[in-house]
Amino acid sequence: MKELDKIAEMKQVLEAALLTAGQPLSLEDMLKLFSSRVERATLRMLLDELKQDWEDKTMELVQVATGYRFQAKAHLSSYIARMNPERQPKYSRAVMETLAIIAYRQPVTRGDIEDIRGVAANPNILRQLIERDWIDVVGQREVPGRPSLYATTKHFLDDLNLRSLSELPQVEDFSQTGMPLDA
Amino acid sequence: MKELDKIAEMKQVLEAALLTAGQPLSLEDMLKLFSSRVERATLRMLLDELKQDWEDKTMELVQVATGYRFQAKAHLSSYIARMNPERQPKYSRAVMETLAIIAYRQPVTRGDIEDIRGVAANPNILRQLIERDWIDVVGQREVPGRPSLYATTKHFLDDLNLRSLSELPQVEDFSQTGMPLDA
Amino acid sequence: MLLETTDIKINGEALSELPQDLYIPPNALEVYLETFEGPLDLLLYLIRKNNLDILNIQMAVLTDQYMLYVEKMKAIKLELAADYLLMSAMLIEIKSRMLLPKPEEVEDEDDPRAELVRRLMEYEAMKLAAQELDEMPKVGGELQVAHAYYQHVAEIKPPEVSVDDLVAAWKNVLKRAKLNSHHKLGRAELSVREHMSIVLRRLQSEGMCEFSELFDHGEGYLQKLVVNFLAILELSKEGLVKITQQAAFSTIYLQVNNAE
Repeated sequence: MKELDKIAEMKQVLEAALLTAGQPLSLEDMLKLFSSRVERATLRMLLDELKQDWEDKTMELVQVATGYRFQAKAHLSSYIARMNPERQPKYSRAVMETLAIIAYRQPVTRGDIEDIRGVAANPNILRQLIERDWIDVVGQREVPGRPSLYATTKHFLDDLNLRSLSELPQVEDFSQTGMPLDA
Repeated sequence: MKELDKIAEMKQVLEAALLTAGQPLSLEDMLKLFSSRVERATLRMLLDELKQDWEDKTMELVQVATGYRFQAKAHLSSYIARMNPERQPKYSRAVMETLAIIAYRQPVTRGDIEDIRGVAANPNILRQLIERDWIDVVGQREVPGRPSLYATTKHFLDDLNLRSLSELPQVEDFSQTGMPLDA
Repeated sequence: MLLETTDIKINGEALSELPQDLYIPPNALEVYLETFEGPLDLLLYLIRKNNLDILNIQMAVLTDQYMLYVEKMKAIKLELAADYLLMSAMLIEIKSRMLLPKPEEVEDEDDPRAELVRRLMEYEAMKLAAQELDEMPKVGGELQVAHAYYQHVAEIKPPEVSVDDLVAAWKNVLKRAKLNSHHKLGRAELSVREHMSIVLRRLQSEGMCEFSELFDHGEGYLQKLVVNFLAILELSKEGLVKITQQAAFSTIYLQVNNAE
């Protein structure tokens, strides 16, 4: 009975923390909520229960790259988006193509991006993506000039609701020819 | 039946919008959620229902100056705050030296501490250390004024991850002519 | 056919509906040509428009059309990036190599178009990927994360102190005070000082204690006995406890040295 109370209370604390966080919470973050020692397995179990509790409700508990978060169910999102129609600037095609190349072919240098796109890269594009914290420099390629190598960040995965790069949509080129990309 | 569905759906949209807003929503904000014309009275009624729905849950719907918001129930807030504790700046030199004197020379009176440090002791320093439960009064010295004798507590040892004071590093005296006590 | 500038869509599908000939009002043409992200994008569009097989491109058709567009771009003084001109040169080179007599066995790599095809396919893959990424719901747009309010109770943690901090402070004290400078403070003495506090604490709560009660018989008994004994002697020397014994060999009592 006592134990049950404690579990119920822990679940409440977890729910409140996740509903107020505004960003994903890692297991480490969540362990800090409790003064007593809590096993990761217990935490995972509680998160699982929470997920089920909310199954038919307005939010869903999802796991993304950096942790867990509640987010509005998809069928409600479009209503909410109406409140702030201009919040998110739409990126140009050049920005999105650069992002795609970094996401799918990382780590890449600016030269690699220029080769694939067939045009000189506007430095402003990379700056925009870095400012959004979607890409960052992960090293230098050991060739003359030591160009920076770019890769996507965990924040990028979070923002696109992904746990890892392997969850990126599969891309088929010239699907009508049925020829695999790496052939 | 149709109307009821619509009302239920509106409540869902409202709840999701309020849970994800990150700031209070005014009635005007909330009216933008719905493409159809919604009366303010209807909105108020829905907010009232929402408030009741959440009565025994982790959040409460409250009205503040700029609108409505969900907030974690008071008893849960302190748990959430644990995730991002603010750490006080470091202790002053006076506090640290007082603590060191009590640790290495206990039990000592305030007068002893003043003699050793060569400056008058700020009573606030001892109070800080007592409040932290790092030192306490273990007796009085039988001299005029019966000054309190201070010693470090078990809690102090725990916080510094020591089993006993003898685990404190030996400090070489600067004169180095010393005759060790345990020789 | 009049083309409204607003009709121009970025994606390839909308573009494919544009007229085959290039009778486009000059101002619209500019916008139209600007929608291409570069020579590869233009080439992909031309391949689609002409229903060319990417694996068997008719270089003559592609090159001619490409040059036509580039000429138009020049004509309306669109600032033509070097990339477009570079591609012109590449296309012409491929076209001329195609005209050379073929060797007996044609390997894939020997096909002058191979590199171009590889680049077109890679670019198209990334172009499609960009569209996919663009359409995915993102945080800040179509994806809203729970962010309710909570009372930010000031949960202030007191400063952390390490053993090193403590030792540093003690060294400072010693350096300045020149006090007790005749011996180093050994572990044993620290133990003694600790036990002085322990005994005092106990006497404080219990009033009077039998001497023998102050020695527990647990682990490390012998070591503790010595330390405890030294602690009691030190307490007595400093006048902090009173030790009494009614008669020789009778029970020894310890009590806090009350003045009265």
